[in-house]
Amino acid sequence: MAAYDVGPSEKVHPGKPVVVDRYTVGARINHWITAASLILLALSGLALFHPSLFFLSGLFGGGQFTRFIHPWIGVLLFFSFFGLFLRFWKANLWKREDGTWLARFRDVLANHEENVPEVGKYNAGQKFVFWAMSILIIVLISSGLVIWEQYFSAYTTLGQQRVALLVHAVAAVAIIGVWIIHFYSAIWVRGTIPAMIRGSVTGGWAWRHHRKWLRELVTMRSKEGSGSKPAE
Amino acid sequence: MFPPIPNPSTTDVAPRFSEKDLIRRSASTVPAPEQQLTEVAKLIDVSKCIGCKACQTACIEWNDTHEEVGVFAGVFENPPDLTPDMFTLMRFSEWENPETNELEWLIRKDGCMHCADPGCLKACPAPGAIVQYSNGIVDFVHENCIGCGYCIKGCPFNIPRISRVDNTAYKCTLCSDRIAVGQGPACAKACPTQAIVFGTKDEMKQHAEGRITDLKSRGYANAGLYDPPGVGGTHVMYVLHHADQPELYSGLPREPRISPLVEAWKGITKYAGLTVLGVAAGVGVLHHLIMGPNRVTEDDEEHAEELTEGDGHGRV
Amino acid sequence: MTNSWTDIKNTDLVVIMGGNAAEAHPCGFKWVTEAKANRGAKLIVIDPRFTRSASVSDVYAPIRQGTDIAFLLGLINYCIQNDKVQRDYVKAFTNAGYVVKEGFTYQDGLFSGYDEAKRDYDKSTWDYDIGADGFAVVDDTLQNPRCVWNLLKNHVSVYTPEMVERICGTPKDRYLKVAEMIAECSSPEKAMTSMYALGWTQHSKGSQNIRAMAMLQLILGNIGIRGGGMNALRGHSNIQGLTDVGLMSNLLPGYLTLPTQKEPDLAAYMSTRGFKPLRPNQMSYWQNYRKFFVSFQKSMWGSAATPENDFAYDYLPKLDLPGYDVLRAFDMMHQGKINGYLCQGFNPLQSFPNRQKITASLSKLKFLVVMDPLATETARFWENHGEYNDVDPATIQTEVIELPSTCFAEDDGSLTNSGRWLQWHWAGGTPPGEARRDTWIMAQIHLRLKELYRQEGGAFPDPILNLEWPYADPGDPKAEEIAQEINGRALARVTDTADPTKVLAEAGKLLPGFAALRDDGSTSCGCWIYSGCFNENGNNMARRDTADPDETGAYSKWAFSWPANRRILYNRASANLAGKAWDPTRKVIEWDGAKWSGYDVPDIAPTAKPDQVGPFIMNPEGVSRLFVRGMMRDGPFPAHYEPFESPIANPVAPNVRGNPAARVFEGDLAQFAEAASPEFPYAATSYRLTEHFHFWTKHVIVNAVMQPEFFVEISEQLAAEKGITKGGWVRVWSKRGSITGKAMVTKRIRPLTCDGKTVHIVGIPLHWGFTGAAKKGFGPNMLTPYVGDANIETPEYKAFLVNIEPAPGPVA
Amino acid sequence: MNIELSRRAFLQTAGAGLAGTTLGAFGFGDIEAAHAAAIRPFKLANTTETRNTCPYCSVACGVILYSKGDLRKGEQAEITHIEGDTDHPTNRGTLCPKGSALLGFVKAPTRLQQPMIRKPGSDKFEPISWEDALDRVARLMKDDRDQNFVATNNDGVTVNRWLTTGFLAASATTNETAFETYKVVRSTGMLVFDNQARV
Repeated sequence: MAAYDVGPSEKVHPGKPVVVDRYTVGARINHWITAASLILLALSGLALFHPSLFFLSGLFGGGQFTRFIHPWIGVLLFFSFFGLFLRFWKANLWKREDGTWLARFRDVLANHEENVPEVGKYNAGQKFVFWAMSILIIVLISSGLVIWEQYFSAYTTLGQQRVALLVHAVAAVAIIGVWIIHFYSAIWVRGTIPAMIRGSVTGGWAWRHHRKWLRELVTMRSKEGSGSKPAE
Repeated sequence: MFPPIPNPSTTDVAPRFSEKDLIRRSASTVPAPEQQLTEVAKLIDVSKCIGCKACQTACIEWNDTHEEVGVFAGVFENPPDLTPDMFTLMRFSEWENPETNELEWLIRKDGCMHCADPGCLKACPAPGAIVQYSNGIVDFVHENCIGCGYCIKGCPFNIPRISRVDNTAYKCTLCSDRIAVGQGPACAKACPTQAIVFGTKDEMKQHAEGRITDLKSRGYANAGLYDPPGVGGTHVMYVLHHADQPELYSGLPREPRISPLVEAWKGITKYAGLTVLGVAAGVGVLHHLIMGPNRVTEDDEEHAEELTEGDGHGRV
Repeated sequence: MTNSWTDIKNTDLVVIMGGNAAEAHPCGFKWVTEAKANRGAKLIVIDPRFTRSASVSDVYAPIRQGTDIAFLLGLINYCIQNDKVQRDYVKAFTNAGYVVKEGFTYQDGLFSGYDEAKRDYDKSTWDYDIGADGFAVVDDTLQNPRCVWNLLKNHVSVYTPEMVERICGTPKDRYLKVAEMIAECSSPEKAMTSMYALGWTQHSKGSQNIRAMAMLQLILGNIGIRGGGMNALRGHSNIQGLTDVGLMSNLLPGYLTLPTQKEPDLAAYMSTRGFKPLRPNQMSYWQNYRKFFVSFQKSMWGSAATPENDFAYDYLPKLDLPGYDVLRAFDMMHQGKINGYLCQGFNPLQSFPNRQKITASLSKLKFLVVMDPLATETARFWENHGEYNDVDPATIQTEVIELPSTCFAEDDGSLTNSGRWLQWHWAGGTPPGEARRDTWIMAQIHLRLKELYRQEGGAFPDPILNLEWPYADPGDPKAEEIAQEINGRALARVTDTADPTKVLAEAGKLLPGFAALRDDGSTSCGCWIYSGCFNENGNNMARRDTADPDETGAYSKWAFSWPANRRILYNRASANLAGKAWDPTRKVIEWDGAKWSGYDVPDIAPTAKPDQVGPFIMNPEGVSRLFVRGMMRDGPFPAHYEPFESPIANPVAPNVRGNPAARVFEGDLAQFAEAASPEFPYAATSYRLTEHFHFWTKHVIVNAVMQPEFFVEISEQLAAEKGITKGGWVRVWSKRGSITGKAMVTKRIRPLTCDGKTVHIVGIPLHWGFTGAAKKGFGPNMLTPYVGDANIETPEYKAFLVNIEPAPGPVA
Repeated sequence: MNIELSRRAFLQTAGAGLAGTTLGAFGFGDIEAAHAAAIRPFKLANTTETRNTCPYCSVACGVILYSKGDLRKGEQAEITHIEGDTDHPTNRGTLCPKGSALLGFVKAPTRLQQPMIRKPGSDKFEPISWEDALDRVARLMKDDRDQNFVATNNDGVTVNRWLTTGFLAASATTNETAFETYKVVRSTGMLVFDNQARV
């Protein structure tokens, strides 16, 4: 069968336990830059969003600097996420099993993954996060530019700017929500965070959460190594 | 004539109002002031205005701003728009009255209206950057301003401007420093024809009535006072010969109000947003407490090992 | 002004014509808005452009520039035809009934006695019939066909509403509306005030523009009363004072005149200045001329002015010509007849017509001295500023000395406003750099000249060596010292002529006022009309008492108003022959059976009986003049003459070009465009903007911000015709020069139809030059013709012909 | 405190005319010692007032010069603000766009600072001392006067006139300057003498 969502660098290393490469160094750095800027944006954005959170601007050396830096971090996030997008969009294309997976979401929440179909490198939940982020970031960057007083206020009408403000605020709330899901899942599903730190997971983790993906890796490996027999 | 504004005193007079007279403070709350100051107002009688721009030069001189010398752009507005250094601007429009076929040169002094319900203050995210005194003055506090420009979007009259020098917002202060010592605004003192007068809001309304009667006697049937309720009334009001068509006066809004978008953004979104996020976080925690973490079991590892050892042929 | 700024609040109708009070005098215009707001007064604005004054008017009437006389005589005609005349006033207080000599005629635009070669009149027929008793013959019934009233009626009859519309381009209905409103003011209960300025004076018949309105005001009975009058708004802060003090080629202070070479001695000089009354009992105040003159001579030359030497009569230069006004001066300069020129302030390069001629003239000087607080264009006329001052310094051999003077904020002294108020001001700041007061500079120049003449001798040094110089520090006279000199002193004890026991002033004391002046050398007085400004009561110009009993607007205790602290001139005319106010609500002064008294200083002898002595005491007639005898060069009545450059031929006198009596220098005539010239089809006018004051405020950054750049104002119709866009560049040129600027395209200027022809108007403001904070720009004097008013030589800035076309912007 | 602000009080002060408005009577409760952060300290406090009149048009509005330092005490005085004089009957404290910007005239960048001379054919001004400048002016005047003075005309009448040098008086100098100027100019016999009345 076609290795539709297997990256070239992903490999299985037999042993106890089996080790599976999941993320390259580049992917990990890229991810963490994105993560960091998203968090900084959330903090600075919230500071300007709600008075009760204005104190957060202290983290950035005051309101003036917060106002100044927020849009620039936004630009950074945009490009850095674009990197992730190029890396992962294929693996996040929708699959038949994703539907079933979603249908049995209760079992997922209840930690009964045995009842859900085997999934590839990403399950429907992860795919949701991926696409939600992609769309929201587009929305945020475009509405953000419109309300970037210092450089772009001259190019739009006050009416447009007011719309942009509202859109930007709503989208920001949404993306933080999505981030919360992403972040919680990473904690809840143990072994996930190390994956993004070390780059590899144990065979068991792959077997439990992304069995289809594991099988493909193994199949590919055997194809490469056909003929060679393990020492008896 | 309307009693002129007295000459300033050069002795050090203590200001007659201060922070403890604030009724609103941007992105923060203030204790209710002990007493309500008498509301003041500036009345601009467009029908008496000769568009001489004395208000503009007096404003620049009093506030020590430094507007650049521009160019002639085919119109009388100079500078072409309000700027961080030009808090007030004469706007000129030539209108042929279809009823009389008379040319009317409608000249309006534009500037901060000091709304009772100030959109700038509502939109402002920086605590204390915009304040409102119980006498009606809405003022910007530059050391608290972060230059985000939200006030501009909040303002129904498009008044504040951000300085590219210090990145803070500027607008008419109603000469709070003069009023604080019992003076009137510099523009009102200068105005040669007393088209601008200043006093308590009640006095201004009474004075306006007299002017409106005079205008009606001169055939301006629709003469009236511009004190728009949509923003809770203003502390800068206009007497207009055509109060039924304020937009004739270089686009003075007919029914100004804080944009619903801004209201939504600063209202529902603000609260709903935080709630949603709070809930999301809460649910996560809750789920963790009930369901606990999703751990890889020994079993899973063995399966994985078998799978790899079985060169992919193994079945379980 | 016959009245004062604050008096305007008492009016019922304001007519702004030949001026633009709201823009040029905004704070004075306040009193118009007060009259409107408090009395329901109406405002009429008559102007080629819909000005900011018009923007607050009740009625605006467009008019072609240079046709005011037709409009005004039309109004007089309307009033006479519709019997809207204050008859009793006219009969009692004007020369309506005076019978004019046989032989006086007016035909085809010319009065009797015209000499075309001289462009001048023999005025012998322009006079009254003088009876055997030596008094003018008067027909109180106004029946005599030769009486002024009937001559006037006949003279104005041609100016029908149709003719006014044809000449002025004012739509007839609009004109009639104006006429109706004005005619209403013939009632004694209604007052109209006339506010005018350079819009009337800067024409080749400027003086007659003003006379025409003065005549209308007399017919309506509006002179001398509260809320009435002829109110010249005037330009600069002390142009009234400079003229009062006589800084003109042919004047002595207080409107005395300089001798001509036909008057070799004092006797000859006085013979033409006797001013014998033309009617019984009249005061003819100029009979005191000799007192004023002698006292002035004493203030000039003190002990050197003695009865023996005709009070130093020879020290005064004698005129060979009517005068050496600025136009003549620069024409002489242009001919190389002038070597040196000193400018104390002022900015001729910007101010005088036909700038090319001015530049050429200045370039022919040996030396030019400029005293000014600011860097003027004149002081730098030799400096190349590209198209804005396209000269080659190397070819200009003039030595220029620029002396920095102080400004108002750095010196003490008095200024006389248009309401004749002498107001004292005090220095508040230290002058910048090495700037010095004008009083210091002039003293230094004089002392040096004196010293040179003392050492070297030279041409007739006496008037210089003997010039009275009584100042504590001769090198730096104090303003107070000079003010006292102007007010005058008793050199010997002065007693009352009626009652010698009554001492008016002890020797050495300041004089109470001009009534104390003597012609025997016992008094000295620099400027008789100012006498009383600084007397033993102190500096009356510095008075700051704002009391105004019954709020008449007189403010009699504020500063000092010449003459004799009088606030309304001819105020005796506010009362009828019984001495009671025509309108009780407008009382100024009234006769109580023994004397005149009221809110103002009576403009008549306090005991002069109302039914005997006329109100116009400076006239030998004792009444005002609808017919002015030989006192105007261009006619005893005004008549409509087209500007020298006009878009149509004169409809009432097709063969007369311009004002037939106006002086035109050789060579200049060739530089005038023909009437209805196809090359120069548009009627241009110059004007000022409220954001600027002349060429001063372009040096002020804030004002430069308010109106940064030169522009040309045209109608939407002309713009469309020529493909000119709002804010786009245009070139405007006349027969004398060419300028470029941006276009202001506006509804406020509309093409007029005059004599069946469409006349487009081009407005050219005058505030820009090549020094200062504003953008460099041109002025109208690049284009205007070199000709002045027939009587006082004010240049014709308000009406000339140009052409216009879209132009590429300047190469940046 | 609102009583002070009643219309009646207003009319009373109106009656008092120049006395001013009830603004002066804004008794805003207890007086605050400290300035509110938003409110600028009143910039005219502790300045010196001098009464003057506007030098521009002939309405001659009353103005007040506010300066740091007091000339009458022999100090250097720097004018920091200029405002209309409410006590003045004509302008009642109001000023037009020119008058309101008078400070900019007093402090214009193009105010002349020192005497300058431009030599024939030169393309620049050069500084010169007052002494030299004035000596030069007097010399130029005397030489021209001595050369071209006309004592008598062709008919032998004494005319004592000097036509080859002219003097142009201004329009905004004081009457005192005007009269002194008149004396100095006329005593030389100069006839080419005019002012700005016409333009």
